[in-house]
Amino acid sequence: MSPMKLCVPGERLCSTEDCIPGTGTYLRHGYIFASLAGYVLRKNEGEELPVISVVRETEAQLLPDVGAIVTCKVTSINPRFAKVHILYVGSTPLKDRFRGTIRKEDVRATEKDKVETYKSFRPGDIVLAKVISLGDVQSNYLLTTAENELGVVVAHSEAGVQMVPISWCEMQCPRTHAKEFRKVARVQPEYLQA
Amino acid sequence: MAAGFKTAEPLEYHRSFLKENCRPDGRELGEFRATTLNIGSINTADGSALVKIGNTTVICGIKAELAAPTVDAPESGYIVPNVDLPPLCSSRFRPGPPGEKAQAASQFVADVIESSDVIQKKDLCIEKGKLCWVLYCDIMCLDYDGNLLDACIIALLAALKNAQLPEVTINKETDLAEVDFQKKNRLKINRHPTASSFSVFDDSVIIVDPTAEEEGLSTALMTVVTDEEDRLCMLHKPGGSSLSGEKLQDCINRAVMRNREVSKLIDKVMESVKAKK
Amino acid sequence: MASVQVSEAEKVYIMHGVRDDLRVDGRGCEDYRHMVIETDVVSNTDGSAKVSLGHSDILVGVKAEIGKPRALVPDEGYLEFFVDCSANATPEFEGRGGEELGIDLSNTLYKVFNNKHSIDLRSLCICPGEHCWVLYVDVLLLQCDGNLFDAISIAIKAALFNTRIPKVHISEDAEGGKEIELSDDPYDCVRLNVENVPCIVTLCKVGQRHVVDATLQEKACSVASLLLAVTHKGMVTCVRKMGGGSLDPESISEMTETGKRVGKALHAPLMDLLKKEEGLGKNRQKVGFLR
Amino acid sequence: MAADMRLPTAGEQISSSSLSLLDGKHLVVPGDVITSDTGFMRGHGTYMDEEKLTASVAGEVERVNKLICVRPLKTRFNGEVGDVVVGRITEVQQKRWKVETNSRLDSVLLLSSVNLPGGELRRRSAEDELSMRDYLQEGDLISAEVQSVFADGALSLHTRSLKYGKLGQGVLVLVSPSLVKRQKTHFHNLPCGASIILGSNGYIWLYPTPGQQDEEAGGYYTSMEPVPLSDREVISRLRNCLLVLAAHKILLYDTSVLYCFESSLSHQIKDILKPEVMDEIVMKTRQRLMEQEG
Amino acid sequence: MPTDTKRLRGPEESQSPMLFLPPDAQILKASSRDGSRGHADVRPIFARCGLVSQAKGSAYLEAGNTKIICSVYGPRETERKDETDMKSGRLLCDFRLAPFSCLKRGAWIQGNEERDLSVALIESLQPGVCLHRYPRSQIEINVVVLENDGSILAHAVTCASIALADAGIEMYDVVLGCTLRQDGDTCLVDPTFAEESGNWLGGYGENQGRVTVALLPNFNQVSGLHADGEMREDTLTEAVRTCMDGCHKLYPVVQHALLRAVKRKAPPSVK
Repeated sequence: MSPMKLCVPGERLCSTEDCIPGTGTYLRHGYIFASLAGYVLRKNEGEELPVISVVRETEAQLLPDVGAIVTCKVTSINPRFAKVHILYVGSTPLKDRFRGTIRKEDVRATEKDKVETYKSFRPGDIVLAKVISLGDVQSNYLLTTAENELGVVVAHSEAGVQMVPISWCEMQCPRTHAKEFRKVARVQPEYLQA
Repeated sequence: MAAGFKTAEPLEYHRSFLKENCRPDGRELGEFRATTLNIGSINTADGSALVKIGNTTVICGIKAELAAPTVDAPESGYIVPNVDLPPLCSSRFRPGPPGEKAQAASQFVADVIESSDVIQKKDLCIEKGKLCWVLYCDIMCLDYDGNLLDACIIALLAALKNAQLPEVTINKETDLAEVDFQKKNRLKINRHPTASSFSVFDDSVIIVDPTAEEEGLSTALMTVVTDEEDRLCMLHKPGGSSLSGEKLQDCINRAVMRNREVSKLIDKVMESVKAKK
Repeated sequence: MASVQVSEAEKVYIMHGVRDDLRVDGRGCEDYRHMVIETDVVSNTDGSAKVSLGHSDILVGVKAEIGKPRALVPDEGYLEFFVDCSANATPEFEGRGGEELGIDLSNTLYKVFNNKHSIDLRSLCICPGEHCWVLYVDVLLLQCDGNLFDAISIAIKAALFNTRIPKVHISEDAEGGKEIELSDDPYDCVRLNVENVPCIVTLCKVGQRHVVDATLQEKACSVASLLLAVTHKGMVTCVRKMGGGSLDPESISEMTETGKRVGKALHAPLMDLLKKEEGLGKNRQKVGFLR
Repeated sequence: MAADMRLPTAGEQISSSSLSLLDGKHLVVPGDVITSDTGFMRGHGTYMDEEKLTASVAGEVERVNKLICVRPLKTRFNGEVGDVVVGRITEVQQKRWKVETNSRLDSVLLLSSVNLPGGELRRRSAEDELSMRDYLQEGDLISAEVQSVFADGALSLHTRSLKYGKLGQGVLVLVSPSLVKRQKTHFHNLPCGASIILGSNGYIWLYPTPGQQDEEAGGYYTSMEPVPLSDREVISRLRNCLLVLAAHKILLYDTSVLYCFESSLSHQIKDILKPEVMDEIVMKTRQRLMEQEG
Repeated sequence: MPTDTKRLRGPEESQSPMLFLPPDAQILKASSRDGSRGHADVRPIFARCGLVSQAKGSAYLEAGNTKIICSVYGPRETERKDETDMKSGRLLCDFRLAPFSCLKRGAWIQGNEERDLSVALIESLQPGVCLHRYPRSQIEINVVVLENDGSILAHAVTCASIALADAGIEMYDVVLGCTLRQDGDTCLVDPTFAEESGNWLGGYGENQGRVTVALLPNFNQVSGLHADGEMREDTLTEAVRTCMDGCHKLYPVVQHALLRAVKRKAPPSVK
């Protein structure tokens, strides 16, 4: 492997006629510049032009953005919404704490008006959700779990044991066999390993 | 998702290591992190030292000023230690006046100076009742990864050993002080205290030199200060779970050993600094 | 800083106007709004002035007190600045809201006067190493309508012009101790030479051009501005780039050039006005705060 | 460059000529007894003190049949249904925008009270809710009509007509709401070459007279094309004229604005706001207005 | 003056031994730069990234005896919320001079000078940071000057921009700083503390001043400009130009420090 090209912020990488700007870059006067210190990567993604991006070993400073899948921990619940801390964006852990809100109407896609937040989440649950808006001045990131793949992935029963999902809306404690309601995410393979 | 386990369930993560008698960074339970020392790097200070214990970095700078001694103790000078934890060293500290942790550390350092007699305050007197030295020992943490106190004491001791004060005489005619920067004198170090910190996990497992994360998860913290003649100068255990006498003795024994290691380190670095000059 | 909201379309309108040298209020790029200046408005100061520029209203009071010279310069007096952002100006300043801006403004004023010629500090010395005059310059913002720096500097110059420091007589008593006696005749006083006191010109870069005396709306359209303090001779005593944007070297030299020209030109009409006002003597009808 | 510095001029004493203008006006300050006759009804700006009708604000007494009100000179906007207002978006919230309209409380513009692109009678979807900032964001100016008044006095606005909506390039002038005369229409294309929206709330919008085709985008498209210099000159002159009129407390409506504009033509735009020029323009304008009223 | 109860205080009053020097002895000699370096030369700088383990990014910079350390935290949720934060992030700065960093011992409490420096630092860095990529977030820049031997603002700018890049904060360009001391017709680039304050105190000469410029080198844009003293306009313009040249000289060192830090981490796996 030839040594990869390195760059620092402000370096001109190429013209927009040669590449499409990817992450870690920005456009100015028809040229693509690096906005990060890292390795320059050109990748063909089936498009006419390769995508040029700058990557660091530690992922770029991701902030939760609209459409991103995030992993969060539920911190509190009330009848209208659940408050969470966002721990991961995609598979990148966040170093600092960001708060988010899952409103009642965003818990699931169907029968929105019958949702009860208490039967969907409990504090301490690990939830997979998607960012729908950055929120306004008063509220934080707005998240949704209204997709099959989204919802609770790890939850502990009242006995303190990690529960196993038994349907899309129930989980069971392996010790007491008590069932508890949750908005359960369809299990994804990578989460089984954890 | 091993990383996920670490952030989501940090305590469980640590326990799983301690069960195997080791720690997440690969150390044994009784092992200190690599300790390095750099002496005299700050030219604007009268004495300075930079200490690194693992990631934890602390710098101590000594500035000497002249003042009148107090009426109560006309023959002694002042030593004023302050520990600062600027927001630079960790995201847990905010800008503004020192928080509890910094205040506690300052007080701890002051207590160590007092109880160990590292410098005899009467050595700082220039003219009885008239003029004496004030040693401002400002300690700043540059990287906070646990075990602040050990680092502070090493930095303080090394900076004191490095310090040189100009000669001051009082002109008999004018009754004013005269300073001669050409003649500089070292301080007389009376005792060599060092601190060793321990943290207690789940009320039972004792580890030395905890990192910031270990400090946060442990149930009790303890710092033992001993001097070069194995005398116990101070024992600092702010609350937390209780500890048996036996365990305490183990800790003290470990602290005595640590004192030897640190003294050796300071001497070695002092030698190399002298050799350079 | 007190700020206003401006929509994108309004910004575009303002920027095109600046490009065509016709600002929203009809001014050209280098025109100031008209200024109203009055001195001696606060009777219990040693010197004071009130300046209104557009709707920015500034009151400056100067108090002379006897203090100890600084250790490093024993033969000079010194100036102290304090800017108070009163909640009168905008509710944003309520409580400690104006503190940051106030410190910012006074820090800049210290820099503006950080040279040996603005005020002859040695004339403020009474007795080297022991006593000197300390001039406390207190600035009060009564209303903010943009371009505070320029208005403040003009108000300070006017207030210093108006300042009268009582004469002092030093007498030595029998034991060699010195005694300071203030003249109790109010007409027996010293004036300051304010010829070299600089005026601040703030140039706001709007689009490709720059304007002086920007209104709050224009300020909102600008990402960077350059503050220059200029004396009547055209010497520059302080420069500061402000705002979140950058400037290319050509615009800096253009702006410096404009700033020097405009700043130099501010002094003559100001001094004329101050002398004219003084010429009116005691018969002058004081307007003060009632208008 | 120009820097005009001057000494302050003392507030002029009320001369007999200006007093004559006040003839027939009943002016009161708080506490003044308006009437002790109990046959009148108590309106805004008054209260009953021991059976006497007393003023609670400073202003002019207005009588409509048996109802007595005091109209304050300086006031916040007291909106009524149907008023045309100009306002600025201060906050984007869930399903509504907060609008600053110079009222005592922030006004609201509900998502359901605006015309969204793609047909008037569309149901508001969740996507619309999340993309509200694309239509109107903080700082944007709108013209709107008061749809209803909430119990606490806050106004609910609507823009469901093609003449309302987001405002493009132009200049906003703020005056006291009491200076804006109520008229059949508050939108005028002035013959001097610019258009004006006289918001009842004292927010007045000056803008270049639009061409014919502008309206179709539903009011959410704004042109960023430069406005010609000639139009700018007219707008800047109008802006300064509005400030002159407001400074002298002359009611604002299309005719008064136009007369003032014409009276100012002998002066450069930037000189209009100088006190002596202001006085001259105001005098001329007043004269013409009186002539016109006959 | 409220007493500082949160720190250990010494005697009410104490004086630096400097004040007791016999009057003829001089500690601050505005030494001419004989032989060691030319008037337009910057001191060789040494810069390294990633020293503060707890921070997202950090840098240490040494220029002569001036020593500065800087760490960057964030982006994290803003503490203070208003509309402006919705669209772009904000920079916060805590600038400190260690008490032992100056010839005369400094106070612990942040003084006006430090506040002024932090405002100047933010103004100089802001144009270089892609703040719009960090809506609703704040990025904290903490600077500690360990030893002040002149030109601290300029070097703090350079140091902070390295730390920002090391933290992986997206930037339009690195920001470099350079200070110049004008003394009559001579100008000294990157002055030491002695040169900075040297003649200043006694000098009533003409054309005295200090200029600090922050530069985005790839765009040749000036992001920060601070000057005081009293200078002719042409001197000032010339000084700005000289400072810009000084900044450009730092670029290779900064580039090298950043690339070294990138290389130290393993290269990304090419997927």
